[in-house]
Amino acid sequence: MEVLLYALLGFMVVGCIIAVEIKDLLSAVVSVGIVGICLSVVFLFLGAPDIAIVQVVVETLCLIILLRATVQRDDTTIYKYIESFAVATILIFSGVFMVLAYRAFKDLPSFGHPLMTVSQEYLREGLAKTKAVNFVTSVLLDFRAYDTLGEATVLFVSILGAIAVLRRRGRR
Amino acid sequence: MIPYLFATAMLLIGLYAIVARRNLIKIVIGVAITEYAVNLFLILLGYRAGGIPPILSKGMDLNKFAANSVDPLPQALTVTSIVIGLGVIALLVALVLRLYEKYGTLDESEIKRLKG
Amino acid sequence: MKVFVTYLAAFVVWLLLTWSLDPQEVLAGLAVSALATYLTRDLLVELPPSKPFHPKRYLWFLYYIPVFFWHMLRANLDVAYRVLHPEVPIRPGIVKVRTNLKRDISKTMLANSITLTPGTLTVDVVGDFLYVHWINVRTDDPEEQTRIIVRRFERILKEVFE
Amino acid sequence: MKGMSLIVRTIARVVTTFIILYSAYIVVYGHITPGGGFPGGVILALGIMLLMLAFGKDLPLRKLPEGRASVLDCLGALGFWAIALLGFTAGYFFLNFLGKGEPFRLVSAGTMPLSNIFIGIKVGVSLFAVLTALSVYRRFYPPGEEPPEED
Repeated sequence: MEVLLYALLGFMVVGCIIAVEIKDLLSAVVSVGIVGICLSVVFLFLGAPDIAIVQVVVETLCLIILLRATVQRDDTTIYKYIESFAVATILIFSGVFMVLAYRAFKDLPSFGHPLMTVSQEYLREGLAKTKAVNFVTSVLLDFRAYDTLGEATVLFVSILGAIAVLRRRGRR
Repeated sequence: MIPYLFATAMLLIGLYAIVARRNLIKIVIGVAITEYAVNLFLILLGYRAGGIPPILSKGMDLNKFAANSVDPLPQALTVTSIVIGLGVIALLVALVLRLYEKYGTLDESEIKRLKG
Repeated sequence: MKVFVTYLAAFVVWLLLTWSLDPQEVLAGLAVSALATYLTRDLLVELPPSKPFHPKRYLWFLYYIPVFFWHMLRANLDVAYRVLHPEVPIRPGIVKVRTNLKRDISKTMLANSITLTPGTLTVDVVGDFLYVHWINVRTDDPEEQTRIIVRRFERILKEVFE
Repeated sequence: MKGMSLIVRTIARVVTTFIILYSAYIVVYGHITPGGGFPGGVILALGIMLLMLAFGKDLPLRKLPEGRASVLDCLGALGFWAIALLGFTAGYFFLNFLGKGEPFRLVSAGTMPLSNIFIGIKVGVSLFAVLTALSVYRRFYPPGEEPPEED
């Protein structure tokens, strides 16, 4: 179980590296799709079927949108000179970030033993208070519905922005 | 601890793509990878060893369920975050298509050069 | 009529999904199936022109299933033989065969049957002609090709769908 | 986009009804089984996307014109707001004011199924809108060349 999880996570990291490094854009998009579907399997392993469903359908749509932008256009960027400044910056940042993250993870609850002070409350009293069996939905739409409203608004605005950007130079 | 480091590695790969790549589609891919890493990290934080999904099945004892279930709170917030990620990707792709129509290239440095 | 049949099929699928006969859920299923059928009402596949519910059609369909599996098994063994043979005796090519079927759904079923049989793969359907990729083109005569690829399924599908 | 071959079209005709049915199932049963408004809405958008890929962009736009799509989108958002505001009738914002019913039944958990339905409509229709925007408004022309005048 643990080994399988680690294998999937390692596979995802490899997929990410391929997606970033490969020159053919179509292959890069396909690699991102593979990473997303692996992510949905990982969610199933971690006891989150709700999120697995959302991830798998969103990944499909995301792939269609990315393919729409990619079809018949290749990565014509010439890697003649490497942008040494950007690469050096990101490498130094990665090193510092990794060290700090390692130190920070020591203070987090270790993997598999979450800190559930708030969630215990929801789990114990959620059924009596809301009568909903799916606790993810009861958190999403009852206890934390205000957050959901805000995030629905964010979705609305981002879609509106996309349509506004794509509209051809206003009305004729 | 080790799964957290995997998520961090994915985050850094996404950041690397955003900063160091010149192709706009590659930058969109970097944003997508960063989103995956953050969602994965949130779910990993809520995992309980040998836990069951936070959905009650018929005839299950509530106390036993509460002692065994994984954390529903980060899951509920991640559901919306994934869908918002889709909206953000759609917005970015719209911008990329617009830029391609205007400049005829997807290369960031070309676009900088052509801007004047 | 076709709307009603689709509605019934959607309702059966709903019952299979929920797997309960609670009156609330059955009522919701009736409403949801009506909605789904209404939204796709101009897309539905036409029923056969004459006697759509004649039991003969269903008996022919039941007969079609073992025939199809028999052909699939034979083609599987054939392709496996060709792959494992040291000389790989294949002669790939695309052939154009003619079908007598008229309706869209029966052409689709025929094309899918040909694709699901290993060794042959339908590339496109244009009018009455099917373009089939064949791993081992046995003969150059179009009549003979049509006989080998199409006739074995076409005869039964004609009874089922037309 | 011209659409695809006869095989894809016929299968799309058969399957679309059941995709819409499945998305409705995911939405309506959000409080009992895994699912909810967000994935259900995305599945609905994917069903319409299938039609768009198989038949070209005109058919989905004829079924759901842009004006009606924006009306439905706003209807979903307003419905969710209305549920939030109706909570004031009994106490505070987002109070689950309806009767709770008993668990494991379809009509239970108060306002949750209603919220799920509104979120599903909103997500599905707005993703449909952005997909049509991506496919309709853009045709690619070489730089410097003006697009031909048309509708």
